[in-house]
Amino acid sequence: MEELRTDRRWIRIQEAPLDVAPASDFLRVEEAGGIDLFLGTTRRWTDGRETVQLEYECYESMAVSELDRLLDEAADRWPLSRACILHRTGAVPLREISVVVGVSTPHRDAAFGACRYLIDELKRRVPIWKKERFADGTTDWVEGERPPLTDG
Amino acid sequence: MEELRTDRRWIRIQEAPLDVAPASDFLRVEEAGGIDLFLGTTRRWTDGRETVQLEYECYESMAVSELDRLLDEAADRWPLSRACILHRTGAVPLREISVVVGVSTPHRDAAFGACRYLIDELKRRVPIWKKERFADGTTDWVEGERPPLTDG
Amino acid sequence: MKDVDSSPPAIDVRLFSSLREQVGCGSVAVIVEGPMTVDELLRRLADEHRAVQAFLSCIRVAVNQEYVGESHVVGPGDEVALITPVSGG
Amino acid sequence: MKDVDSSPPAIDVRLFSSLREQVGCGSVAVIVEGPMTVDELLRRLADEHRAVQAFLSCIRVAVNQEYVGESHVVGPGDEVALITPVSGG
Repeated sequence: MEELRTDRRWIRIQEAPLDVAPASDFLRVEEAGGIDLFLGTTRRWTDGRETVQLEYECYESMAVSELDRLLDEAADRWPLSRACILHRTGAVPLREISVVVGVSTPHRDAAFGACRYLIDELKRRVPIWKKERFADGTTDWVEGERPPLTDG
Repeated sequence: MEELRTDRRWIRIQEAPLDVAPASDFLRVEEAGGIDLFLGTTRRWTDGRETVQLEYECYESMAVSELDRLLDEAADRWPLSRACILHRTGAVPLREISVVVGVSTPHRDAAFGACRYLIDELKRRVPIWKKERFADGTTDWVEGERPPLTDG
Repeated sequence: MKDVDSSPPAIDVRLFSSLREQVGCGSVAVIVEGPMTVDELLRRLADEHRAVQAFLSCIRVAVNQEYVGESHVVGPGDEVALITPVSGG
Repeated sequence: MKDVDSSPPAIDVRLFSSLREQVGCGSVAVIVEGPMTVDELLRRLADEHRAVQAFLSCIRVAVNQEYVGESHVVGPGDEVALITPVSGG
């Protein structure tokens, strides 16, 4: 488990099952009128193959730092009241939640924009990897986009 | 209270406080990999004026029918696994939830697209009105967009 | 010979929010001789109620829980509602 | 006269997911004489490990929990990690 929590942001990597209620409670503040929450869940079928569970590996210390940088970037672009990103590691069975990304903002435009930005960038940059375990017994490490090396 | 619930969609108008967990539980199904949830909450400050609560009035039977038509339209445009729209009526204090719009889809693009469409159209078409009650004792019925009369 | 009702045929028109408060009632009855268009119904209501007149440019009409156009025909038994600009969410 | 350490200076490089499985270890040590660029470090690792070679075109390098460019200079004490294409979410 690795966590970073301030008044306005909450980042957490955990093995335990994720629930949406604590995220919603964290995000609901007087200055916000809109909250967008994205949940990633384990899907059974992908291109005709049957998945039995996903298994997540995480470089936890860096993941928290990178998520914190992502939230800095989002806060520069949108007026975030609060934001949270919670990610589960280890095995995530069908229907269960692997990630919760949530933001609250005064108006809904910003909430949708920031939430979408955060989950898209998380999938591009944050050092977390998923392995699909299929019903036929095989497994596959899923590879995301391959961005070019850029000077830091 | 007015409700319409099928295997795949859940529409509900209620006076009782709204919670995000039942929506999330309804939306999490094996065929979905992404869930987008929008929550509307009562905001304290709007253009320098202090709100103490919002009060919602609803033409309930029509609201449910219109929401059902909205979900038909969304289902035509996006591959919805499940969708729910829950709206509270009566007084909604600061920080509390007035509306929950949620969709689950195989991939996240559709979840974000459909959820945004549903809340935007809800605010345009569904017969629900909010009155702002301000700290100075005054009240205001909020008027949304004024669309032109169109045939049928 | 025709049947004679004890009361003339009427359409109950439901009102909400600001319009309900200004008219002072959640519904108003409009006596009708026969079928009429939504446009005609609105003009009748606007003649009788200043509040309806004031909202006329932005009212949408719903018949039996669905928005209809100005030329839609209504009669007794229909559930009619005047929908001022909505603000749910 | 210089101090003589019992072991030569080395950088521990952390590996994850597919690369970790293929190399068979969560980290590998690279013995260094002095500071070197990330580019040089990657070439050294690719020479020693076929799996690193195979991923070379798509590995990003993180130093002290942050992505760095090829010309970034690393030395003993830095926390270095090879990040193959990520797939969280």
